[in-house]
Amino acid sequence: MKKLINNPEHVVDEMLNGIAKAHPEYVKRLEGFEILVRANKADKVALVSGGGSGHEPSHGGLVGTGMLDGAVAGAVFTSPTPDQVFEAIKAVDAGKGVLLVIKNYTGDVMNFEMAAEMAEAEGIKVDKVVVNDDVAVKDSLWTVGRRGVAGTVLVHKIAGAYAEAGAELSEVKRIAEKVIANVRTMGMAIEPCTVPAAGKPGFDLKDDEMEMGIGIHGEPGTYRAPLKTANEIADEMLGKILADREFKDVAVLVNGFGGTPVMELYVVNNHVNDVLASKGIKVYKTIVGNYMTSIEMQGCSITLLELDDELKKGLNAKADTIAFRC
Amino acid sequence: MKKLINNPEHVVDEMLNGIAKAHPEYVKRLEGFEILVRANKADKVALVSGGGSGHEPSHGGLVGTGMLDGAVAGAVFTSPTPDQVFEAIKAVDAGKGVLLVIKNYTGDVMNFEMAAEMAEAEGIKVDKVVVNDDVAVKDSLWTVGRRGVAGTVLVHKIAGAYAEAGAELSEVKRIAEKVIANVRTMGMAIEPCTVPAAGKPGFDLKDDEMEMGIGIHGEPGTYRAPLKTANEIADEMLGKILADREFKDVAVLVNGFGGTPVMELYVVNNHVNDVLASKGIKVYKTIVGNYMTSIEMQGCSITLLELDDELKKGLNAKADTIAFRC
Amino acid sequence: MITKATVIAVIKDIAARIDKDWQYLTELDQVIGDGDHGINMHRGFTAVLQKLPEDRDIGAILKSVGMTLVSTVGGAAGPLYGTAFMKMGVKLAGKEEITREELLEAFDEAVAGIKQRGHAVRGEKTILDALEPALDVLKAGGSWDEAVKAAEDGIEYTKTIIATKGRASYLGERSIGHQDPGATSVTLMLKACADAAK
Amino acid sequence: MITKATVIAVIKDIAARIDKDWQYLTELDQVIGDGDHGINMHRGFTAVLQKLPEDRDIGAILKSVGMTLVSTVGGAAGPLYGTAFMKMGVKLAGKEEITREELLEAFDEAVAGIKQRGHAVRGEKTILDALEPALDVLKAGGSWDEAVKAAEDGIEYTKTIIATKGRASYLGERSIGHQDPGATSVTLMLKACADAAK
Ligand SMILES: Nc1ncnc2c1ncn2[C@@H]1O[C@H](COP(=O)(O)OP(=O)(O)O)[C@@H](O)[C@H]1O
Ligand SMILES: Nc1ncnc2c1ncn2[C@@H]1O[C@H](COP(=O)(O)OP(=O)(O)O)[C@@H](O)[C@H]1O
Ligand SMILES: [Mg+2]
Ligand SMILES: [Mg+2]
Ligand SMILES: [Mg+2]
Ligand SMILES: [Mg+2]
Repeated sequence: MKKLINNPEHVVDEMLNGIAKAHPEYVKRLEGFEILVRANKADKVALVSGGGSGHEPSHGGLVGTGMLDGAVAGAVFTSPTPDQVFEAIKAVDAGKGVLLVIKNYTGDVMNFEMAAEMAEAEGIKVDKVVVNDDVAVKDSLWTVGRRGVAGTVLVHKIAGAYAEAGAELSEVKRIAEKVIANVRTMGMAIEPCTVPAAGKPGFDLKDDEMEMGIGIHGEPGTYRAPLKTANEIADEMLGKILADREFKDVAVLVNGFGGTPVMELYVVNNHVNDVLASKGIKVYKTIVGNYMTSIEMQGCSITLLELDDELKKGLNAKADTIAFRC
Repeated sequence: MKKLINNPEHVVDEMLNGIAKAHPEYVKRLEGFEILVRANKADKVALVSGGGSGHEPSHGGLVGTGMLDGAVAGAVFTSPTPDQVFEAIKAVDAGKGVLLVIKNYTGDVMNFEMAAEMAEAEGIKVDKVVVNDDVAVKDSLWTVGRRGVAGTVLVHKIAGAYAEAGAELSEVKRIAEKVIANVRTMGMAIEPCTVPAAGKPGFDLKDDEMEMGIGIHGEPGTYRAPLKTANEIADEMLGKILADREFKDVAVLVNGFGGTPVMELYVVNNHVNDVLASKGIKVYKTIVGNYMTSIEMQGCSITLLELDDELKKGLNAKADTIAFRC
Repeated sequence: MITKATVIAVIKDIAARIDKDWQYLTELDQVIGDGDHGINMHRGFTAVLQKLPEDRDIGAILKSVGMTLVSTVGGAAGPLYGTAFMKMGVKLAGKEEITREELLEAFDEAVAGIKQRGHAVRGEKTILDALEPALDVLKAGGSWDEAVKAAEDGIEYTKTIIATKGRASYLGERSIGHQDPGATSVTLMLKACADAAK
Repeated sequence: MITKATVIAVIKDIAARIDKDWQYLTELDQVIGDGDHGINMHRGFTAVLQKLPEDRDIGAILKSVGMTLVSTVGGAAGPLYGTAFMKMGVKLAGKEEITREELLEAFDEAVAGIKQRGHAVRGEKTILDALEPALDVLKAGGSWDEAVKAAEDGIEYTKTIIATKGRASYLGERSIGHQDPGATSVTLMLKACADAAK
């Protein structure tokens, strides 16, 4: 394991301090907690998200005008505990209620739910949405359902825009759920990542192999296959996404997993754009970059979000955060 | 070599198309050339930069309001040819002159100079600045001098702001040269990168080694040392920078080389901020992220820019590009 | 009767066993999960030891263990084990010593808490596949050693099934052949009980 | 007299030699540069072959080679070799055949062009350390084989010195012990001349 760190046990703490020191105009750290909140509390419905660390810039980098109000950072790839989430809820609540944006993992759902129970017990209005955009995982009544992955960033963006504009909690929740209903993602990796405390990669790949249907926690994907060209890989990922539902007018997010050079993300987008054009799917907006990462994993995910006027309005609204500005 | 690409020979072409397709509101590709220019030509002094590819988002991602007007992309890590640079100059010139921002490498300087000669022959007003911020390399009358590395991004930002505000060519050049005089960078890597066409890394490091004084072209650094903690590494890099000139009131850029997770960049910044505070150096602004990369190299550079009111004004001015917005 | 001293000794023994085996648990989780189960449990039980209110009653001690686990473990295991210990604590509130029957009733509460929190049933490749069979043996009058044997059989059983809850469920058929980390950690806890019963 | 056919043959031979050795040149550049010298030269001479105006005079041919190199090689080598060939082309404008003296005068122009463009002198671990000694031999009346020998000695000499120009200069003392890629590629060109002279 080669990393620019001091001690695996201090990574999250030092990182959060590093973020807060770099961007005091955007965020501050809640003393004693693994939580970043807006530097200036906003008088509106608040959005809280978070999860294990290792997905930077998610979620702390997305705290700010038009997106999140608070981000809770668990240990690397481990969902944060209820008391932490509870603190975040208390810190950002302006009396107008708090929406929790949870990625669909057993641990995240349980911990955030327990926090919601604690907050409700104190009279704070809390509601939640669970993002489950990952088409790699089969959805069924009998399983935990799809994972929440890069599409979560678009939930933050669009629901955050409406919260910023003054929508009330039920309305912000409705918008968030519409994004969730319309967003699909598929990911893959060519190199794994290493959780600092574990010291070795979550899986091993040969030089000519890739892992398809990868999640964002360094875990193995849904299948392994021989490494192909970027275009073939994009075809395969888009195939899964387009088989899942109809798309006509979309936002595209080509998301890198942290170790993928920007060069390669754009090589992928070049083909994604061509394929969508050839299928008559209109690309309304494209976002390319490292937004929902897995530490230094190399690979990418493709996200499509079917848009309507309401979602377009949210997508276009001003956002001013550390890692997402428009 | 594991990469998300189709063919090493097509990487630059496909990447440029991928950028242009993703962000038509920001840039367009000059038909038949490896050049990205603003989607809407601006009536002002124009800034052109570029160099070998592999430094993404530099320089194409920095084309837009308040920064560059044109970016010329050579083959990976190979400076572009004079005819390409010449085309970019012609495309962006609005009759008010063009400033070339060149990173100090023999190849870049020669190719951009030849292009300037070609443009002058056609009556276009052209001037140039050469960025040489890398303190890893000893400056001397008898050598080619310091390399231009991540500090270049700050030259684009600040000189670009003044050009956007309507300053004339000589004034934009003066500002750019002031930034160059005040900016210093030092870099290091824990993992090398691989030029697609070369197929293997530019150097090899053992599991317990790091390369200090690294450039941004995958070449070896100025010395190799045992891998240390992030804090010790930051101390060593800051030591070199602070020994080079006095700093009082600075902008900090903690720049990742493409494969470095955001997490680690902030761990580094955490300590950089502490060290500067302990030395009484005021941090006016901090920028953390992958701005001047070396494909998938893992490592980072630290840049300090000593500020005065004029430079602060340029730093704070609005910038709206693909990869840098404020 | 089971004394408070025994309960405290078992909790300390669980912590010691996790301290010894956390890397193994993490390795199991790397294969079909995200490789943090041992790390999380280790962080949790290290905190449990630090915060153990040894002067209070059995119920208060178990509740404290549960709350510490909830607030330090994170992931799926934190709320699940945390809920289990808290439910036992509520059931055994005020007791300085307990009967075997009271213990088994508390275990029943623990299992119910895990099921309620995790919406899982037996056969989904989770903690429950080791815990429930062990509890069944005890309730039928079996010995602690027999209960541990049932839990170990449960671990073996988890190798044969597809996970439908927790992170391993994302692997689908690829989860077959690998044992469940949570079933393994709960068996380790049962072993501590069995040893104390000797 | 050196005919146009010979000049064309030499250019094609240079391209063939680079096609054969580009990986080697790149490996040399990986050690003390950025690992693209062979790739760049290969791209350049592949284009040279495609655009060679074989029906024009020697000067025009050489000028075309230079311009193609400038517009396809990039890096340091592109402007340097490009300038060298362009200067030779200007000097030999209009010629259908040339004398040895004319060739050497053209070479003098090439060296001057490289020096002017690159601000380098002998002893800085560049192309010049192989090219200038070879030219000196030829000007003193030596044979082509002797000139190649001088260039090869120049390559050996580059191993002993610190680079002060080009990318290798960033390495400081670490550049010692390694031969210069540019000195190597120019020697390869001189060998093509020597073979043609046989
Ligand atoms: N819904 C559930 N009900 C019961 N046990 C579960 C459930 N989901 C997961 N588990 C258990 O949790 C274990 C994983 O715990 P851990 O690795 O700490 O959490 P995470 O999966 O969040 O990383 C699994 O091995 C499984 O036994
Ligand atoms: N100023 C200079 N004068 C003469 N030759 C030079 C100069 N700078 C570099 N070179 C030559 O160029 C070679 C490197 O060429 P190349 O790798 O194509 O360019 P780059 O260094 O831009 O990657 C060096 O080996 C050296 O011989
Ligand atoms: Mg986990
Ligand atoms: Mg080069
Ligand atoms: Mg786990
Ligand atoms: Mg080179």
